[in-house]
Amino acid sequence: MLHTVNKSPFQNSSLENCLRVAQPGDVILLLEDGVYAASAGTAKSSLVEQAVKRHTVYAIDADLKARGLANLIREVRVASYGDFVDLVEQHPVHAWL
Amino acid sequence: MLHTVNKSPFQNSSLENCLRVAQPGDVILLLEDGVYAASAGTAKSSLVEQAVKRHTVYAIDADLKARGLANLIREVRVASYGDFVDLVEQHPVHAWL
Amino acid sequence: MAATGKKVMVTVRKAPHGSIYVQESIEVMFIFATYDMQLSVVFLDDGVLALHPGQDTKGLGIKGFMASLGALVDWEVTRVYVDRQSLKDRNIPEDAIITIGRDEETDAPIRPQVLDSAEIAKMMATQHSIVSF
Amino acid sequence: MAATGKKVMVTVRKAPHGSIYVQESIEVMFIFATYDMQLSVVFLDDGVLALHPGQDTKGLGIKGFMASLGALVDWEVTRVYVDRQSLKDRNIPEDAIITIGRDEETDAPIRPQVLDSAEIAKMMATQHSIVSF
Amino acid sequence: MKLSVLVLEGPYNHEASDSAYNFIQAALAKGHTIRGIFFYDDGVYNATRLMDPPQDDRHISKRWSELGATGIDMIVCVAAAKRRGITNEVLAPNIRISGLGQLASMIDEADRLVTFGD
Amino acid sequence: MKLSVLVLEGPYNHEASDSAYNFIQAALAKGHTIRGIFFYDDGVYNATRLMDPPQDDRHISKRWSELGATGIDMIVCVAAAKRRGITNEVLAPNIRISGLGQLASMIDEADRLVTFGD
Repeated sequence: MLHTVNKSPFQNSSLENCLRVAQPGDVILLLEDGVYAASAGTAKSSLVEQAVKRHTVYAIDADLKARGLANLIREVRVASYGDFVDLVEQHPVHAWL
Repeated sequence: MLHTVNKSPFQNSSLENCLRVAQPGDVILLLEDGVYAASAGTAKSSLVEQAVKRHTVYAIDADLKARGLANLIREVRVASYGDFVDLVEQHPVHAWL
Repeated sequence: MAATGKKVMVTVRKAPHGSIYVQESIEVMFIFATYDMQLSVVFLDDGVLALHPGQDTKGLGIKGFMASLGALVDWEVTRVYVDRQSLKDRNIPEDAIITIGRDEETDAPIRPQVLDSAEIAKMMATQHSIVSF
Repeated sequence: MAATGKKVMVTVRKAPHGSIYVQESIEVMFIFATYDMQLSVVFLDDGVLALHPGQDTKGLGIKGFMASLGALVDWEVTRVYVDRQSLKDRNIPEDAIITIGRDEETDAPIRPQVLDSAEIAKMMATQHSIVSF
Repeated sequence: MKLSVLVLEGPYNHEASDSAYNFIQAALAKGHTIRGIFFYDDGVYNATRLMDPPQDDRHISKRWSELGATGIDMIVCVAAAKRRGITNEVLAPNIRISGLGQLASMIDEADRLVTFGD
Repeated sequence: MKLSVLVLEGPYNHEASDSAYNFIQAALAKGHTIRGIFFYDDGVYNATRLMDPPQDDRHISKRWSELGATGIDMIVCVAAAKRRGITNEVLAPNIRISGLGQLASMIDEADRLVTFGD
């Protein structure tokens, strides 16, 4: 199962909502404002720091660059839109809008 | 100072953001999905239960009724749109969108 | 109609009335129910607030969609689920949520079925597609 | 231009790029600066993310507004503030936020002034009007 | 009191437009004056005459046009409108397209500005 | 793989429309097929030919029209469009207005549906 999250973790609880339901082994893809959750050392970093223990967590490269995010939580994998397509091919997908 | 909050406290941190900045004596008006914060016994009731110690908290009647909310935190005052107008007349206003 | 087609789920996660998503998700349910698919609907997070009893949107000057939700079963939208924890967080008793129809034989009221999040996750993983609001 | 008119504040609370609010708030700042008002701008909550260094929106296929933010002072938008706690929560060092212009005499870079929330609240209370995004 | 109102979201999708309308009606009922209503961001979508909601629903641009007919200044931001396809071709009656400077004037000439958005 | 894409937000205001476009381009580059793109909720605003963004900005409805010209089925939901004033009068080329049943077909005839929204 692939879960996409596109909301800032500081303003919106979508990522928490997603993590409550996602099962071990499910893949999480952060995109749009969702990529702020991949940032290290923030008040919300613990969400992804915990998530990577049960999930593979990706963040869209173009969204990270647009927001100037370079200091990421180590286990987060940077993904292109092409990688996003591959993930969709491999998993059924739910968007946590 | 009048602060308006229109987001669900379960999904969005606008009310918390507002309460962090609002000064004692400031007035909080809940409208639209913001009125869910006025509901008693929820996982987010403590926000308004704490807020009423420092602020007068209003919730728009039509928004409460639309959402079926009748079991409110006791200190919350129910306001008509006319009351909203009166509050705007008495205070400068900031909308926490 | 016996649904034999693909498994399609509609998830509703937004609160009602502050935005139109719940209403337009119901329009999707009604249409999808007439197609050959195995449709299921899940209310979770703020979406469960759509099931809150006693909603009356008259004072907002809008029609609302309570009548539509109450007729889901009539429209063959029968696999309707709601997340237990989301109800609990919002202090909505499980037996207070609105009815979505009546049993054809016993006339007993039908409510969305309350599930734990693990059960919802399991259902999600078996879908062909999920439309989310 | 010596601002003598009413006190008007623009608050920016939304994250950049996921939505257009930051960009359209900057358009408001630029126009308001040409009118007779005492304009101030406050970045707080997710709005401070607009001041994050190193933003490059090329990969999204959108122009972005970094050039505009960097020219705020040139456009006479000079009272620009940012909330200390919001920066801290997002791990943005105060001396890393983007510059919004240069001092005319010393050529020193100018950054938004970091304030505590109580100072922001005090400023808010003295405004004639606040436009919020 | 003299009020100006800023609407930042489109019709139907968010309640902002309804809240603004209900607030304005209450202000008028109390004898206050509306200096102007300004539509910005997705708020510009409030101004299309082409909207055609179900018969039993409110017609949001007609409501705004009716307010405009009473002499209230109703303005859509030209820059926000251009990128979203709101042009004079589709503009509802008694609403005009103009610049953000008009919002500055609405603020300057009112006692309060109230913002409705998402 | 055969993909369908659902867009729930309007152009410029939210990134959803850009994310969907970038995702679709990547899928096409990898040789996948796009069965259809469906615009619902505020997503219907993507389809107005009247949008006129600044010259140095992307023109979102033109981009969609160009995709439509390659034969991809581009559909705007009629009910969502009607209440928001998106009619044939303003529709961009190679996009058509139809019912939610078309979304059901797009799902049925694709291997995956991907949703972009707010």
